[in-house]
Amino acid sequence: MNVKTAVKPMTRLEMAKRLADDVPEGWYVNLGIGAPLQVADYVPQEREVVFQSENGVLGMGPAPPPDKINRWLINAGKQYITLRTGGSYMHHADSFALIRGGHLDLCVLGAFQVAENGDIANWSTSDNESAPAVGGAMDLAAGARQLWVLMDHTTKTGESRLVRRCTYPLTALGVVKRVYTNLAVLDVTDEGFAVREMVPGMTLDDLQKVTDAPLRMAQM
Amino acid sequence: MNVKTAVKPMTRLEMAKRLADDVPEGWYVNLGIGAPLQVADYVPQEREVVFQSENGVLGMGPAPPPDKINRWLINAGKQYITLRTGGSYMHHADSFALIRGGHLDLCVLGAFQVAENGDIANWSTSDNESAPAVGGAMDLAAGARQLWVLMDHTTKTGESRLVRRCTYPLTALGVVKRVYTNLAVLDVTDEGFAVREMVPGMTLDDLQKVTDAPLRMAQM
Amino acid sequence: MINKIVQTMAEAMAGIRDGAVVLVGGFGSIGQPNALIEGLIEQGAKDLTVVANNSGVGYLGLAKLLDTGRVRKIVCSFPRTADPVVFERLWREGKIELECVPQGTMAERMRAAGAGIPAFYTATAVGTKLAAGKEEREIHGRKYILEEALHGDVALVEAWEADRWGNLTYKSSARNFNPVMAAAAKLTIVQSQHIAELGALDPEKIATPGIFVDRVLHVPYGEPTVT
Amino acid sequence: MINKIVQTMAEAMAGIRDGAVVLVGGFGSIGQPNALIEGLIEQGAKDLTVVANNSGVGYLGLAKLLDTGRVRKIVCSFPRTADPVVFERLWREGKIELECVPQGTMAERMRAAGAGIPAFYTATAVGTKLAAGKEEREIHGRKYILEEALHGDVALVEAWEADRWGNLTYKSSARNFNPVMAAAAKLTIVQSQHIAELGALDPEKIATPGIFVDRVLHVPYGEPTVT
Repeated sequence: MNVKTAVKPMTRLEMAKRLADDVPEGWYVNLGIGAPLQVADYVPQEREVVFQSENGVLGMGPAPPPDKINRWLINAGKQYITLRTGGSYMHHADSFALIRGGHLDLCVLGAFQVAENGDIANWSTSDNESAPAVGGAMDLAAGARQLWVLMDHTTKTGESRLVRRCTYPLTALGVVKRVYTNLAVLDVTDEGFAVREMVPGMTLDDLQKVTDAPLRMAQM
Repeated sequence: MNVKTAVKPMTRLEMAKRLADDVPEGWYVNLGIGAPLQVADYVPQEREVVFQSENGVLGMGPAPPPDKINRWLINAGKQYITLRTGGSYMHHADSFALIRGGHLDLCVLGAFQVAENGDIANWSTSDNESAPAVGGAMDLAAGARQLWVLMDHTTKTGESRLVRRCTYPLTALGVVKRVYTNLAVLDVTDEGFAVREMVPGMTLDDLQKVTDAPLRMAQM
Repeated sequence: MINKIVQTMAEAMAGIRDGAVVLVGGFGSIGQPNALIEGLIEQGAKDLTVVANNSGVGYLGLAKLLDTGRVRKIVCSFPRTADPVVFERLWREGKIELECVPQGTMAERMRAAGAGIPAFYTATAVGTKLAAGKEEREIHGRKYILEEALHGDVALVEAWEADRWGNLTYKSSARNFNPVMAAAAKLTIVQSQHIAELGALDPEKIATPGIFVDRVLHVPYGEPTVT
Repeated sequence: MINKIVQTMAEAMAGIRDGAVVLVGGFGSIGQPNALIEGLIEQGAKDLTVVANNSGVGYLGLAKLLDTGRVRKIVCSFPRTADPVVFERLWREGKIELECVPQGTMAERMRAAGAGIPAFYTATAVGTKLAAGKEEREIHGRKYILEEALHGDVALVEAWEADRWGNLTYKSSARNFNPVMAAAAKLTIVQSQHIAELGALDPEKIATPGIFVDRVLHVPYGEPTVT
């Protein structure tokens, strides 16, 4: 990464915690499989946020202790979970009706790329790989009231994931509202990416150097 | 009625009983409000037929005794009913999904007119009456696997209700499979009405005299 | 703490605007949220569009709302119930617009609104006068018409039990349009016969999850009467 | 007396034809009717199209069925689960056709099949390569694509409790695709962990009413394992 050494990128868990801080009480939230699922661990129980798992669980709670597993209760990542007090079950068509009908306040997904026009590419890195597998990503991206993306700012080889236009196959068009990376928090606005905050010691110029799309500071 | 006096038309209850005899065990059946609802009274309890009421009741049972009324349990005719053992409740969209998705073996409706091509007119007698009110008739007529009609053979003024083409506003096109009147039981075939049976003493010629549409005997 | 339970009718009705599309649960009087309808009359919003299966009986509930003259249009499948005196008068006088919709199409249009489906094809009403002006299309050899989603600004819902998250159960056939409407409106207001502790409702039995509910008012109304 | 309970796997599988479209419940292995899949392998129908959310894990269940070479095509949202060895091999060798469908679109297409809706519009997948060849239409200013109903000849369903009318309940997240598929197929076959007396299931809690079910086989399979 071409960032000066004084700057310390956030870890995955720090990123999840940073995003969790912005989720207000009372929101209904779907967390994509992988890193986004960890956001739930950083929302304190007393701040009631209702997490949905698209396989028909509304009110997903944390993993059970090993001796208290309900083997019929998993999340979309196929991990054992619990049902929080007040939670409920529904079938897949009802579950996705909820997602597609705009009832989720927020969905958090990982991504390969986010474009400055809000496009997201998160399900396929090429057109010639192994069999295509989209899961619920397109439904979530198109259906939630707002979509936040949690991802590293660059690829392992240093290429920017915040781009002018996505080069990977698209998941949905113009839907991303905010991006939480290991270097910054950015809004997607009508004028492109607007930086809300950066990790300590980082300047806008530094951030621009590792970002393909043009950046500006957000009007807060 | 222009039928010779030796012929005794069936009463409403006799018609309901006649139709009930043709409903086999295991069928899922919706009975339209009015006369069709009486069909249920003539299906013996030991012949298990599952009656649906489109307001979300599958497994409708008979009226309760006055001291055992559940005031939240009515049928589509807004009469108190019971739930039969094995019955269940659902909401209106699920109830009509069941109807519209072709899951009912049979729907029985009353009608003003049935045409020899299977068209049915049962919801409105003119285009200039009081406010139009269709209820679930169009959903039932278009959605059930088969539609039987229970109605008098003629109007009070002697006009045939079995017609070449309906003159009243249509409920659905080409859907009626059988008609039970106070004079006869008729199939609707690709070649028009075919008489399955007539009340005792009635001849095909007699029946034709009170029927607008051409009749022939059914090949049984 | 999420707490959707409100203490007063005024809180329940806050923010309903003139011109709103109001979905009203119930099939006849069963499952019809009469207290909330009274509250809406009190609240005073006008120029309303009401979506309900029936158009009110006598001078109570929905009929009383119509009688205020604040309903511009009603969308329903069966405006003729036992005694639709108020509706019939307004309709004959040309003071209310009626959109007569097949009952299943009405339910499905609201289900579509809740499910993010802007339009769907259906065989119901094909070839009838209720298909007038609608797009017809043949799909795999059968004719269908296109129907659009029916969204509400507000839904008034009657439930049997509710908890502070807004999870609802219904009683017997009083379920009817209520769960469908709860999911189809921007603002869903519930009157509930009982209030349950969070966690007291069986998660397998909740018919409307709280995500579709904004406000719950405890209205122990006793037994309904069929009208 | 209506009695949908069958005593043998052979009765349960009777009449499944070559070329059938088979809907298979479950999300991963939870709610997946493994005994019925084994029964289908035994029964021998071939040239099948399988609709399921995933494409099987290791060499068990769905993967074992694929491994017989009797599945011509699979319709699913996520063929890549933990260990999709069989599917990946068949796919790379061009021996199986894959229709990759967004999970919600897949569920909604089957719901449409059960509800008599031949086609509907959705915002999901608009502008993506999964919209290739689909009709696009702007409705009230937003773009949608047209999706068709997805019907099954057969549905294989796993339930928690069943009675002789075919009423079903499910356990926790094992509900998933099962009720949707039960309503979308011509012939719905259920394996149930428990058999209940008629009337023992709460009428407010039945998740699949018997009208959607043809045959029930009692399979007390114990606890599933996540795969």
